[in-house]
Parts: sequence; structure tokens; C-alpha cells
Amino acid sequence: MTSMGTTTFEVAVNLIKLVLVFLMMVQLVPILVWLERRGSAFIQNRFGPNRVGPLGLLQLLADAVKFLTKEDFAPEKGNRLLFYAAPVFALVPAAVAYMAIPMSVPLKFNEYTFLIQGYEINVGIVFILGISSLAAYTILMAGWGSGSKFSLMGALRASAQIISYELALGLSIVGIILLYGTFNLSEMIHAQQGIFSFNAFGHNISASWLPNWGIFYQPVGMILFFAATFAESNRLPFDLAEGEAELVAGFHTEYGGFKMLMFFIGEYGHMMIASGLMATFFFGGYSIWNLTPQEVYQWCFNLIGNEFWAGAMNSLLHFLSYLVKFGIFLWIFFHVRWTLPRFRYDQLMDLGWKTMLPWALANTMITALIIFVTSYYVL
Amino acid sequence: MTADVFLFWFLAFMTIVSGLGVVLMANPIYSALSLAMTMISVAAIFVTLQAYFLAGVQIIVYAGAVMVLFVMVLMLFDLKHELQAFTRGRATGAIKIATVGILSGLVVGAVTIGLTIGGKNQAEVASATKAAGIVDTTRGLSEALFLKNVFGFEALGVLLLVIAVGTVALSRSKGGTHARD
Amino acid sequence: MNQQALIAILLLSPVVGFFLNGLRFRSKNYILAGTIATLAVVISFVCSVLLFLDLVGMPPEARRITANFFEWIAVDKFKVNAGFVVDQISSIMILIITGVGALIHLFSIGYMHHDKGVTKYFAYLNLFIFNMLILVLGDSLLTMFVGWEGVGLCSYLLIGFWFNDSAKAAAGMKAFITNRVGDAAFIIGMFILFMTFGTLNIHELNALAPTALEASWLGAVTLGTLMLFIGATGKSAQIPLYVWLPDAMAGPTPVSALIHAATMVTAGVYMIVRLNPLFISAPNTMMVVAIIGAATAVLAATIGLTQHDIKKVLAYSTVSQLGYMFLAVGVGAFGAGMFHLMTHAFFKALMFLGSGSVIHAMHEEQDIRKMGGLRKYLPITHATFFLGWLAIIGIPPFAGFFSKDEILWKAYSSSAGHILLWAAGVIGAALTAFYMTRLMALTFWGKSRVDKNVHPHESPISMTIPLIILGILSVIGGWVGIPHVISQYLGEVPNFWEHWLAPVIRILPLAPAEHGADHEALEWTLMSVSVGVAAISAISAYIMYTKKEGSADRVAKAFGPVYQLVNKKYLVDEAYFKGLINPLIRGSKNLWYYVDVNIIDKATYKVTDIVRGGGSFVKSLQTGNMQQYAMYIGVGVVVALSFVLMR
Amino acid sequence: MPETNIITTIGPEHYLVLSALLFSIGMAGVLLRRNLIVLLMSIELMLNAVNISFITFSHYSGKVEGQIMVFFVMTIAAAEAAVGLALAVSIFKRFKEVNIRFFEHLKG
Repeated sequence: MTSMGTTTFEVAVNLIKLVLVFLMMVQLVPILVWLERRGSAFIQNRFGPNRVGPLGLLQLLADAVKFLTKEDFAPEKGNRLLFYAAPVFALVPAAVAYMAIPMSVPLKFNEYTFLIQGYEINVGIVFILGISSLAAYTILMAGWGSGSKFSLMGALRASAQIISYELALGLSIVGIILLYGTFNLSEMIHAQQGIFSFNAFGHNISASWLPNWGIFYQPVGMILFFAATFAESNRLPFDLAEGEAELVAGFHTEYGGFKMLMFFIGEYGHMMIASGLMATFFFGGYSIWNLTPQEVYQWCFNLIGNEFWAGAMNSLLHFLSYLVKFGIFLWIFFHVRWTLPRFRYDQLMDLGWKTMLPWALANTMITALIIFVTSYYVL
Repeated sequence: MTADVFLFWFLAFMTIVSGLGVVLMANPIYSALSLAMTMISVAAIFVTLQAYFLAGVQIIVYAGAVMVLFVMVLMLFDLKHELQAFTRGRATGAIKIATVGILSGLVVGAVTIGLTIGGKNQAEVASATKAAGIVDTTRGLSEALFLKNVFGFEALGVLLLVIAVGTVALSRSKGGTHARD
Repeated sequence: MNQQALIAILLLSPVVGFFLNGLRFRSKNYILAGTIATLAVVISFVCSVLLFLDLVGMPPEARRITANFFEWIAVDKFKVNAGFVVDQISSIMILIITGVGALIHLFSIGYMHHDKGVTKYFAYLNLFIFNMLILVLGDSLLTMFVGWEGVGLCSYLLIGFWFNDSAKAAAGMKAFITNRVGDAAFIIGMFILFMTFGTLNIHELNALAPTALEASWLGAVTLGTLMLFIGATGKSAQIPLYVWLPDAMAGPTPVSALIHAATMVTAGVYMIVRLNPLFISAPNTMMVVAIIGAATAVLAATIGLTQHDIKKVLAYSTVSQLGYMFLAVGVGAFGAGMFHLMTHAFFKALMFLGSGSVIHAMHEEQDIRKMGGLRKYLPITHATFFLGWLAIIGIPPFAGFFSKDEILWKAYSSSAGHILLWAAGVIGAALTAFYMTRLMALTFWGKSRVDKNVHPHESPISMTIPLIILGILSVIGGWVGIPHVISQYLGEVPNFWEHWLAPVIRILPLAPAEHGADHEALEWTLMSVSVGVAAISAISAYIMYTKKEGSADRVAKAFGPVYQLVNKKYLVDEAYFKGLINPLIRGSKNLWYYVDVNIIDKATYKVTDIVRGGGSFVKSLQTGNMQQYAMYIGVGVVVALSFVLMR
Repeated sequence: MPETNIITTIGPEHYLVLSALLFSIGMAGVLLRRNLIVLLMSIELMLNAVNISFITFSHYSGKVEGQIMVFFVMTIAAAEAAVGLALAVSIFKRFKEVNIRFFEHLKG
């Protein structure tokens, strides 16, 4: 499972690391908000926030202050306990799941090895799927606790959507799990490092100019997974939980101020998890194109000559690589939101159950078949 | 007291308290939420018993799907406080509570007596565990599931299909949800 | 390449095709669908050829490739593997299935292009190929039965393909239900064989069979094989279960060619050939098979004389030709049966596809009275159909001649044969020649009776290529099994067919009377008799239907009632309804009224009265309060547990 | 026999007792509660208690079969919940009532 280490030093570092990763996740949110607003403005030929600070960067700070100082009220007819608990629960699963994603190669310091992630879990994929499936509670709690019919209907829509797409989401990555034979995210990344190479019918097939990423083996799984994560995080084109005309703002209609902000963080957290998992499953995680970490380390060592600093530089380079992939997927999230129209609710359900689920099933079966045939028979 | 022991007592406490919450809360929504809490605690207990995969499945299936269903239904019904949360009748009530009490007493007694007198003592059990080795590799689980018990697995699949059809038949509205006219 | 992998690819390629087309069944892109489906079957065909070449490379006694994929069912001693065998017999079958199948897939692209469900159609076709391959490759009767049922399903789906037409949907159901009768017998046969031999593995059954030779009618082997044969009469359209096949022509014509002529309907013959040692151990069954085969051959041929629907004629012809095959296996000429199976697959698939081409050209007109003179509009179709015609009426050196002659010779000379069987075969051959010539004459020759609004045109190239290939095969297909009497004048061409099948097929000895010097002369005589009769019959039909207009009607009038009877297919369907189905319904109704209502119900009412009396006493316990029940359970558990613990 | 502390040494009986207690709680819920849906939830509680026992035995005997059993129990529990809820929903739609006492007279 997970171990916090044996010595005091190790435990302390691991705890600090945990806090840092959490803070990183939370602090990314305002930046992403700014990015999304600027980006959407760019797409729509507007300026976006540009008054407060250089390029409007301080707008985030102003927003935060605004949120914090707003009046904190709760609807009279609602259930106060659930109403207040919901935003907290929105934040927790997202943070817990995000922290399990590895972000760079482990850093060696003396006899210690520190993983660049919150904590490592043996069955990380199952864990993340499980934790993120808890998001439905938040929505239901918020929706029901608000005591408003718009909130309740929005919550029912959103949670039904999340449960439905959970299936497609889970099934779409079965192929990749079969391929790498592990639930462990680090092992999965490890398997994708280096050049494109695989064994089939007893022969090795490789291409040195391609990385050994999952997308080349599971393109259908990749598309299904990415589409399902859009639905899981209630983003456009699947943001059916909201609707100015019929549902106002969905399950968080009654929320304002800081509680609203926490829902925001939860939503962005889901996007971050989705982007991180996309990178991890299909794009080699933190690995740099078709180089293995050993090769990168060797290069750093030749450059610097100090083992620790070379290792640190290695980790940093890989972390940057991860950030680039992470950022690209986040940008795709934004871009899709501002370019695609939304679905109707029945279309959404049809897509999930009648299109994505069969395709995910077929992908699973065909993958299993191919893995069996190519590994069992020798030509 | 090591971390493992502390973890067990903590989880046991959580499980029992949230389990009691299911039964004792008058508002069914709180019951359902405590049941979800119980499920998560049970998943954590699975983890302490090194059944990682099943812990994940427990969370995904129970906490993530089944309990969400419960919560959804409850919220749809919009049941607030119950006036008659518990059954009435002194005699039967007494018998019921007595039954539960005696049963739990009997089982607990049987377990402690059976394990310390009739069977091996704890040291032997512990050594036997080491000898047997850890069973939870997900691979081992899948091999047992898909090779040895594949018939049961298939039967479960059929069961689920039947259930799906039955549920849809039970809860459909007249003319279907997509009726155009 | 690994042979097991080859078998896996052979089997799975159509499945992949099925899924690729089945998942997008609403698509109307016939080119894509057809390409996927055809490609899948072509891959299978390539695998079949490779496997066949592998077999050829092995020593004759060891020609057997097995592939055990997994253990399918294991209950105590009852073990069935998902095992597949390619040997001399099944290798020929897979070549036919995938080869002819690929051609028919290709043909379908042109034929079905206007249809709305074209993708679904190709998915079904691929599924059929897969099931047929399971049927022929399965190494146990149960595996075979999986394919047996699978092809039945596909047949049903494809006959009722245009299910909006209730008559066509009903034809599908008729085929399905008639087949169920046979399948029930097949299952019973499997039970009997398993109880007797303790295995369903074909190889083991064949090895055990020679020890179980029996002469009685009620022996386990005889009963078991009889039951299997009844199953075969269902699938292969023999008396008494042949009635579904003519109706099955409601499906698309390429389907008729693939399923109801070339492959599926021959499954019964194939099954008997597979189990030949077992059937030889049961002489009585063999006799029944031969008699039913001969009777079907003649009866179906007579019905074929009077039909006006081009596909119905071919359907009855198929039934009749299947009768020949059963006649062959019934007299112990398993090789000849397989041989005819193959040649028949070529020329009958050709003729069905040809008829499809004609129907396509005539804008869905199937009545041959409204055709005629099509030769000049459809030159390629006519030429290929002509070859098929020569093949089926048995004119040397076309394919049908060799196989049919082999069957007739064995029917006469084998120790299980009889001169009456031979005579039936010759009559059947004469009738075949007559109605096929009639079909040719009314469709292609003579004066045009085509409707003014219909403008026939030759079919597109994707339809004519299969016709040409099958036409060539109809000519040369028979040359692999030239009998000794002829080949000795051709420079001793070996009889490839017999050599190939020899290790897996037991050949019955000739009847004692046929040994001796004059057996060669006898064979020549019989051969010339059958060819002569067929030729005379064909010529007379030609004169009757092209030269002397109206003579056919005069003959029909002269035979009056007999003609009517034959034209109405001997009223078999009506007789089944009158004699079997309606009495069954009436009997059930009577049973319900007299037995169920009056006896059983009354008895149960008495019982209920008693029980109700007791129940009203116990009723007080049943309050409907579920929790109280749960409490009873809890108390019971507590009592039981404390009893166990205190003991 | 070496004396072992019941608090600091965790053995199988701890888990089994936990399981038994959870089972009893669930059973009390089934016996005493009146809300149909809470009854269903109590049944889930009992099933979970059983699952703990299975996993415990599987872990301490080193055999994986116990986990298979848990797998099956989970599936059946999910199925049961689905059907139970569907029934509850259709009953509620008709009678606007989920009290179990209300259904005593649903006799066939």
C-alpha cells in the first residue's frame, strides 16, 4: 500500500510533500481560471480580464477576496448540515485522487528515495476510479441540501450522468490495464518509457523514432477515456447539470461565496485528474518523448557531475515534461468548452450507453484477443 | 501500539459507529450517508487485510454506485423526518432486541472460544499466515475467478442481465421515456 | 506458421467481420460492408488453403491437425473441449465453405447494393461462415452441435431477412421450427451415444464404433445413429422434414446459394461421413438412410417438374441432390457422398447465383413463365448457367457426371446397395435432366415472354466474376475423382479423391456377385444407361419447351389430377397441418378440457380445500409483517446456534 | 501458550468479532426499522459484515477463494439493491408510502 517511511526525516519530508502537492493542486485553480477566461476571450475575439494587474493576473486575487468577503448564507428550507458539508466533500476526493498521480521520476537523496507524488498506491487506478466515483455524493448532498427544486434536478442529472459515464470510463481503460498488466500508475509509466517496441508472435517489433506510449496501442481507449472524463467532470459539451433556462446553475444554484469557490476547485480538480490520467495512461506520464530516465540522467550527470544534483535535474526535466502534457490536456478541455455546442440530455445518455459502452466493450474484447493471440502463438 | 493496530481499532470504531448510525438515525438520508461511510470503512478494512483490489471494487461498486442509487432514490422521494421510524409493540420489540443481542453474543463467544480453545492459538495462526504467503495478487484473484470459477462468473453475468431487464421492466413508464406523442 | 494459430485466425476472422459490420448495422455503405465481410472470408480461405497444403505435406496416415483452445465443459466424466480438427474430410469442407462463401460474399455486394439492411446482411453472412466452420471443425458432437444450431440461427435470420413481409418471416419461422424437430432428435442421439460410449469426441467414437457392430433395430448404436440421422433430415431437408427448404427461398438469393445449396444443408451428409465407422456399425440405420435418400431424390425431382418459380425449381433440385448424397452415404459410399457434396456445391451455388443474376436483371421477377429468350440479354449468366446445367444433368466430362455416376455405381454394386436403389437414382437423374432443361428452356431459350416494362440487363462485374469462377469449377471440379474404368484410357490419371479420403473412410466391400471379370463391363453399361436416360430426357424436354409450344400444357392436361397433385407438392404441407399440427392442437385442447379441467383441477381443488382448512388455522401466524418473519428466522438461528454451541 | 494482549495483537478473531457485530447491527435494522429503503440498507450492512469474514478467512488461510466469494456477494448485493429499489420506487409511485407496515396486506 503506501508507506510514509521509517525514519523521522523521511516521514517529515513525505508529509511536507503531501501538503505541497495539495497546495499545488489548489493553487493551480486560479491560474487555470485566468487561463480559461483569457483563452475564451482569445477564441471569441475579446480581451478578457485585463484591468487588474499585468495581463489581468491580479484579477484572481481580487476574485478570491471577493469570494471570501461575501455574505455566507444558507437557504431556509434546506438541510444545513448537508448544505455545508457538500463543498468540503467536493474538495476532498478530488485532492485525494490527484495526489496519487506520479509527476516525475523518484528523487534519490542519500539512502532515501522520494516519489514525486503525494503517495504511491499499489492499485492506484482502482483507487482513483473509486475515489472519483464518490463525487456523486457531493453533488447529491449539495442538490438535496439546498432545498431547491432546481438544485435537486440539477443534482439528479449530474449524478446520473456521472454514474453512467463511470462505466464507459472504467471499461475504456481495461484495454490499457490488460496491456501493461498492472494497476500501478508508476509501473504503467515505467512500461511506456523508451522507444516504441513490443513483442508479437515471438518477434520484437520496434521503431526508434516513436515513444512507447499507450496511445499507439489503445487509440480507441484513449478517445473513449477522454470523452468520458469530460462527462465525469461535467464540462462542456456535457455540462447538462447546468442550464440557465431550465435549471439555473444546477446543483450549486444556491451556493455563493467561498462554498461556491470550493465547488469550483472540485471541478477544476477533476479536470486536473483527467489530464494527469490521460498523460499517465496514454502519453507516457512524465517520460520525455522516447528517452528513458536513465538516458536523461546520464546526460544530466555528464553535464553536472554531481550525483544528487544530476538526479534533481533529471526529476525537474521530467516534471516539466509532465507539466507540458498536463497543460496540453487542460487546454484541450478549455478549447472544447469554448468551441463545441452542448448535447441534449437524452443524447448524452444515448452516447454513454449506446455508443461509448459498446465501443469500450468491443475495445476490451479485441484487445484481450489480440494480446492472447500475439503472446500465445509463435510464428 | 503500532500503526497497524491503531489503524484496526480506528477502522473498527468507524465501522461500528457508522453502522449504528444506519440503524439509529431517524432521517433516512443520514442513514444512507452513514452506510456509505460504513462501506468506505469496510473498504479500508479490506486494505488492512491486504485485499487491495477488492477494496477498490468495494468503493467503486458499493460506495460509488449502489449507495448513490439509494441516496438518489431517497432524495427523489424527498422523505424528511419519519414519524414512526421504529416498529412498535413491546413484546415483539423485546424479542427482536433480545434475538439480536443473544445472536451477537453467541457469535462473538463462538469466535473467541473456537479460536483460542478449539483451534490454534494466535501465534500458530500468525505463523500459518506467513507460511501460506500473501494471497492478494490481483493476478491470483483473476486466475481463480476466470479459470476455476468461470461458471459462477458466467452465471453472475446472466443474473445481472436478468436483473437489468427486470429492473427496467419494473420501473419503466408507460410508452417509454422517449415516447414522442 | 503455427497451425493452431492458423485455425484460430480461420475461425476468428469471420467473427471480427461480424462485429465490425454488426456494430454499425445501420450503415448503408454497401461497398465498405461488403469489403469487410468479403475480406474476412478471404482471410479464412487463405488459412484453409495453407492448412490444406500442410495436410498434403504430411504422411497420409498422420493427416490430422488438432487445436484445443480451452476446456469448455467439465462435469465429472463429461468433458468437452473447445477443440477443432482439420483432417482430410474437414479440410475439404472448409475449402468449400470459405471458397464458395467468399465468391458469394463478392456476389452479394452487387446483388444487395440497393438494400437498406445491407450491413446487417453481411454481418449475418459472416456469422454464418463462423458457425459453419465450427460445425465442420468441431472435434466432438457437442461442438459440432454448437455450429449446427448457430447455422440454424443464421439461416433463420437470413430467410426472414426481409421480415417486413409476413410471408417471408413465416418462412423463416417454418425453417426454424422444422429444424427444432430434427435438433431434438439430434440431442437425443447425443444422449444415447454418450450413455453407450461415454464420450462425445468424434475421434474416440469412431475408434470405439467397430467394436459395437449390431444387427438389431433397438440397439443403442442403431437408435443413436437413427436419431442423429433424423437431425440430419431436418438440417439437410430430407423426407419427412424437407418442407422448409423450398420456403426458405424467401431469403435473398445469395443466401439461398450459400446456405440452402452449398453449405449448411450438406451438414447432415457431412455429419454422417464424419461418423462413418459408427454408421457402418449400424447396418439398419444405413438402410434407412439409403431408402430415405433415394425416396427424397425421386420425390423432390417430381415436384421440381411442375414449379414455376425459378428458385423453387432450384430448391427442389437441391433437395433431390441431397437425397443423392444420402443415398451415397446410405450405401456406404462415403467418399462418393462427399464428392457429390463438393461438385454440387459448385454447380448449385453457380445456378443459384445465376438465378440471382436473372432475378436482378428482371427486377425481382421470379416466375419463369414470364421470362424466356434471356440468352441475348444476359450472355455471361447464360453461359455459366449452361455449364451448371450440363454439370447437374450429368453429361461427361462435367463435374456432376463423375460424382453422380460414382453414387449410382456404388448404389448398385456395394454390399449395402440394391438394384432398386440404383433404379431410383436413374429415375431421379432422368427427372433432373428434364426439369433442369425445362428451366433452361423457359428462362434463356425460346421466345421472350418478358413484360414490356422490364428491360433485362447484364449484372455488374462483382456478380459475374463469381459466376465465371464457379462455372469453371463446375467443369473441372469432377476431374479429381475420375473412376478407374475411365481413367485407364486417359493414361492412368490417379483417383485423387479416393486416395485422399482413404485413411479416414471405411469402404464397404462390393457385393459378392459383382466380383469377377465382367464388373468393368457392367460399370460401363450402367454408366451409359444413366447418361443415355438423362440425355434422352433432356432432349425431350428441350423439344417440348422450345420447339413445340403448348405441348407441355397438353401433357399436363393429360395427366390432370396427377399433375395437380404434384404441382401442389403432394399436399405435404397440408397433410402435415391436417395430420400432425392440427391434431396436436386439437389434442392439446381436449387434453386441457378433459384431463386438466375435469380431473387434475378437480383433484387439486379437493386438495386445496383440505389445505385451506389447515391454512386458515395457520393463517393467524402470517400477519404479512415481514419483520416478524425475519424475527422468526433470527430466533431459529439463535436456537440452532445455541444448540450447536452448548452440545 | 504465550499470553497475548488482546489490544495490541490483532488476529483473525478481531475481524470476526467486528464482522459479527456489524451483522447484528444490520439485523437489528432489518427487524426494527420501518422504512423500506432503510431495510434494504440494513441488508447491505449484513452483506458487508459477511464480506469482512470472507476476506478475513481468505487472508489468514492464504487462499484466494474467499475473495472470489466476496466478489460474488458484491455482485448479488448490487443486483438485489437494484431490484429492491425498483420495487420501492414503483410502490412509492403508486401509494406514496414507504412504511413497511403499510404493505402487510399486499397478499396475492
